Amino acid sequence: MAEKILAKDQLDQFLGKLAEGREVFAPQDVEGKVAWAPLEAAADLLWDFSNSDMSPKDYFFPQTECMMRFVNKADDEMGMIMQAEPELNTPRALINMRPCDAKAFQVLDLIFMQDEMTDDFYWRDKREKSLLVGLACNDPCPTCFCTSVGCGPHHETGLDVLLVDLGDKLLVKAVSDKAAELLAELPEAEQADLDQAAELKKAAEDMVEANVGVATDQLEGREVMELYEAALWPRVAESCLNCGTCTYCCPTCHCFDIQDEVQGDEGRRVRNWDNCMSWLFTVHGTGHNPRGSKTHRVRQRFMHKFKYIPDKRGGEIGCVGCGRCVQLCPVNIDVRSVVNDMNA
Amino acid sequence: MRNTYIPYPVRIKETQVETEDKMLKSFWLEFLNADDAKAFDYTPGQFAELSVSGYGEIPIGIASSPTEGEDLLFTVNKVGHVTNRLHNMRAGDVMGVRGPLGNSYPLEEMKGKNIVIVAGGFAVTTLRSTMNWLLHPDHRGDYGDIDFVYGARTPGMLLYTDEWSQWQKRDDVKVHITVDQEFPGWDGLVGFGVDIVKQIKPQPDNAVALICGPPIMIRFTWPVFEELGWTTEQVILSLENRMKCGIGICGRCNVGGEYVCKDGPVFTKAELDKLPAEY
Amino acid sequence: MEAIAQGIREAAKKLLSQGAVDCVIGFAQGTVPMRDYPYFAYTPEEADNLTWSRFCCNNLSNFLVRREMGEAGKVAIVAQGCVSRNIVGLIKENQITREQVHIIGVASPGMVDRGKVQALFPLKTITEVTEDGEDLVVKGKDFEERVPTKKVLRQNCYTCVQRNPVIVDEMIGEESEATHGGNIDKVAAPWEKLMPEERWEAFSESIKDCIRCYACRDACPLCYCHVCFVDEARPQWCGKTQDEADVATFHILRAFHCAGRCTDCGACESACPVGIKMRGFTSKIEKDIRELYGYAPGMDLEEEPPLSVYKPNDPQEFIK
Amino acid sequence: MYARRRFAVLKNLLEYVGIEPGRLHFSWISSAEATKFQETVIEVTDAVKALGPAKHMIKDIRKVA
Repeated sequence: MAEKILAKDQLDQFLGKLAEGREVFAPQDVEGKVAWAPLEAAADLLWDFSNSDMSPKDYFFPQTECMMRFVNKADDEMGMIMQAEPELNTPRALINMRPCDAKAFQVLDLIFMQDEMTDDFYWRDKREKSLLVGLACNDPCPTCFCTSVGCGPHHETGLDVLLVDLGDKLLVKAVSDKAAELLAELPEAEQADLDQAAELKKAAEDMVEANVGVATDQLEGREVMELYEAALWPRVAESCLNCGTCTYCCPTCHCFDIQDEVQGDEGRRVRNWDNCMSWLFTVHGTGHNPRGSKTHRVRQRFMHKFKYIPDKRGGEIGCVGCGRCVQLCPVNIDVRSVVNDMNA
Repeated sequence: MRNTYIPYPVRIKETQVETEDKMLKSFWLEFLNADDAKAFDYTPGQFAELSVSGYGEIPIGIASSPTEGEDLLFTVNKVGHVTNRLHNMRAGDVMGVRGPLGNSYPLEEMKGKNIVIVAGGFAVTTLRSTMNWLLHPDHRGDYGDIDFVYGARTPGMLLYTDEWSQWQKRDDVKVHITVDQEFPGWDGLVGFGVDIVKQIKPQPDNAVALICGPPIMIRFTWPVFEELGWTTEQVILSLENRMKCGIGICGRCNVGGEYVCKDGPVFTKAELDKLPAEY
Repeated sequence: MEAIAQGIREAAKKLLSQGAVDCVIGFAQGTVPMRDYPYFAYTPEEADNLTWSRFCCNNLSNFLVRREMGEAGKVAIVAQGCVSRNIVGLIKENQITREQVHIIGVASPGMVDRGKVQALFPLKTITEVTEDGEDLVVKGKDFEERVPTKKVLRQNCYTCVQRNPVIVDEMIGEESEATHGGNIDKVAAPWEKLMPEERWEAFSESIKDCIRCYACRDACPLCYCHVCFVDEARPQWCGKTQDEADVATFHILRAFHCAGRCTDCGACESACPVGIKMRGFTSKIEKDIRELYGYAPGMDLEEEPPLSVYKPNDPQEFIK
Repeated sequence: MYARRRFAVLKNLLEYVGIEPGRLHFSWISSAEATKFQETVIEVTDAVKALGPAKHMIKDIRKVA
């Protein structure tokens, strides 16, 4: 489908259509922070922002998610049988998602939906019922390094629609056919619009390229054990606090814990985000811990993203270059320097 | 699409305390729904998540063999929150099973080969399954000589006594049961499993070894095989790591890029040698 | 500031080249604005990377108990008032010995609250912040502004009562005024003036963005327990969900575990990725400890910790 | 006596964050003081009943997580 044009003053109508049968969410200014929230009006949409502080993965993989329930009564044995939580009622639209975050969902699809047995019901349900409308980055931050990990400021992977901000109007590009109906009545873009978008794309890519990036070209060829035993890890781990900040703000981190909770007659099985930085994450019932040191745990996160996932998932890197961990790490462990050291 | 996090409901048919310290208890489980029993199509070496509502799930190797019918056997060591509760459950109670999970022993590739099985302690569970499979009349002819070496600390700590006693009576399998020290009333072999392997000197030609036991046993057993000329491709091990999802997503059983729950738990020693020893 | 940094580098080089210590724990310049990071110098050459600024927001004494490399050896550590008070605390709690640490003392200039600086430039990307005298020069893609540093310090730094180290092996630069002039008792326990219902609202509002990454705990030199109560599995004291009750349990209990030990160093707030101000509730505990038992943590090596002793006349009107 | 100090701090903290006064009680009762134990239990349960159901720190797992 050819690119379309959506004037910003027509946005309320467009959002009205988008909201038919859907809940609409977007990054907004929430008490000075950029956070994803339900969208009330087009006026609440942000156009000049870098990205949301936290990744939108919570919409597909909530930090706490009830998976199933049961009746907790000793005399009701059939009640003890687990029943799945209902599926998502109302489909969703996530608008103004940055391309790096959308790319992250495509990476996570490879992990959550692998085959018949490994097909995460909860993830798939929300993924299939969500429409992702992206907003290309025209002004990337100094911590962005998407172009060095197979993504980019105008990247389309994982999105259904990509918007490019052309000032008072948006260039609208259908990426999947999921939104065809929504876009059908929009006017087609002029060549000048396409040229402007192409210039913006080039400029944004150049900006990211000028930032510090990561080099990963040597990683595929190296044996796991060579990277694992590299000298850099104890030094990287030294200042690490082993907190979960990097993993929880990360759009591709996806580790979780499953627990049962009971309260009177009610019982549920619930999953919560967990992270490989935690000592508790891997410790066995016997007390033995396969990743017993801080060094083990820090190494796991980088190896997982830059060696294990690519080796296992056809070269796909487990990082999209959003830079959140670089900005938020309390001790400034910079993924870019770590990976460049791995690759050196 | 099936929600693979939901356990199949099962009923505990029979339980049996297996060891003198009462820490190991076996559970025979029957499916409440016939369709679930059919869907639970497993191969020796696989495991399942046993689910006790309100307590959680634990990954346990399947000790029964599909050749024994639809009921499942699990032998559970009492170490944590879920297993403590499970030990207090009785025949007739309803619980859940989720699986089958993980890969299995390479029974196809093992066809036509001699097989050496070395089991230590309660790691014998999935090897019981394997033995039942191999010795079944439909399968026995597919495999060469079978040596089964099984050691425990004391006679009272040996699992599945009734079964291996039957195997001992057969002439198509050599069964070597050993305990760590002399014991009053024990007239069988004495010594560690590795000592028995030294004595029987299994030959590497056209052979495969399945070794399951505590890490220390594996560490001492491999050099004996190496000495006898075995390669790391011929030695097959089964790992245990902490798990939650059981289907290769949640991340805690990662060993290098491999998920013990999905890509394992069965690996050749050659495969493990290329991975960090995070198990 | 640069003179102090130079002094630290020289002291570190001397210690390392003499073999007096295995490692010097200080700060190096970070890769993002206003985030200098804990740095471990093992050689005189590495000591060149050490720096000192108003962006040194981690409490380095934390690493005396969290390090994995060369744990046995003697280390030098750069310490201002609060950090030295935590070193005293760690010695008193038998986590380290005085002989294991060589303290390179500095007076605290007061550290910058990144959140406050960002709040002055809503939604803008700050690309560089440098110190220039009493100002910060804040640069973005399309702006450059001067901000008086004293307007954007961390709240705890305004009310600091001990800017100079309490124990020291060598001092770099001059001692400063003992305090920053603020009065902690005027700002501590800000919700005391509220009604009970409003208090819960204030508390609950303050922790609503928590993602339970535990950076506050992990950045804290008091939180050295091998297994934190929140990680205990048997019994599990605290639920793992994002339910307010679980999140509140974590914050209340962690704060309580720090009672009589917290030096108000502000490392928890600086580490928090979502900007939670834990001092809203931790300051209440420290205020009580001061008022009820006349104790300020980490001020000297001899005084008994307040919750490990008692006096016959301790307040007890709540006991029936 | 150590508990007295710790309890004082905890009680103040809980009330400070908005848990109603009266939910937390502390008494010294020796094993020989059965009557005092009984009276105290009655007093505490009455006091808590009078306050009604707790409003805070209550997790409801029926809520959609």
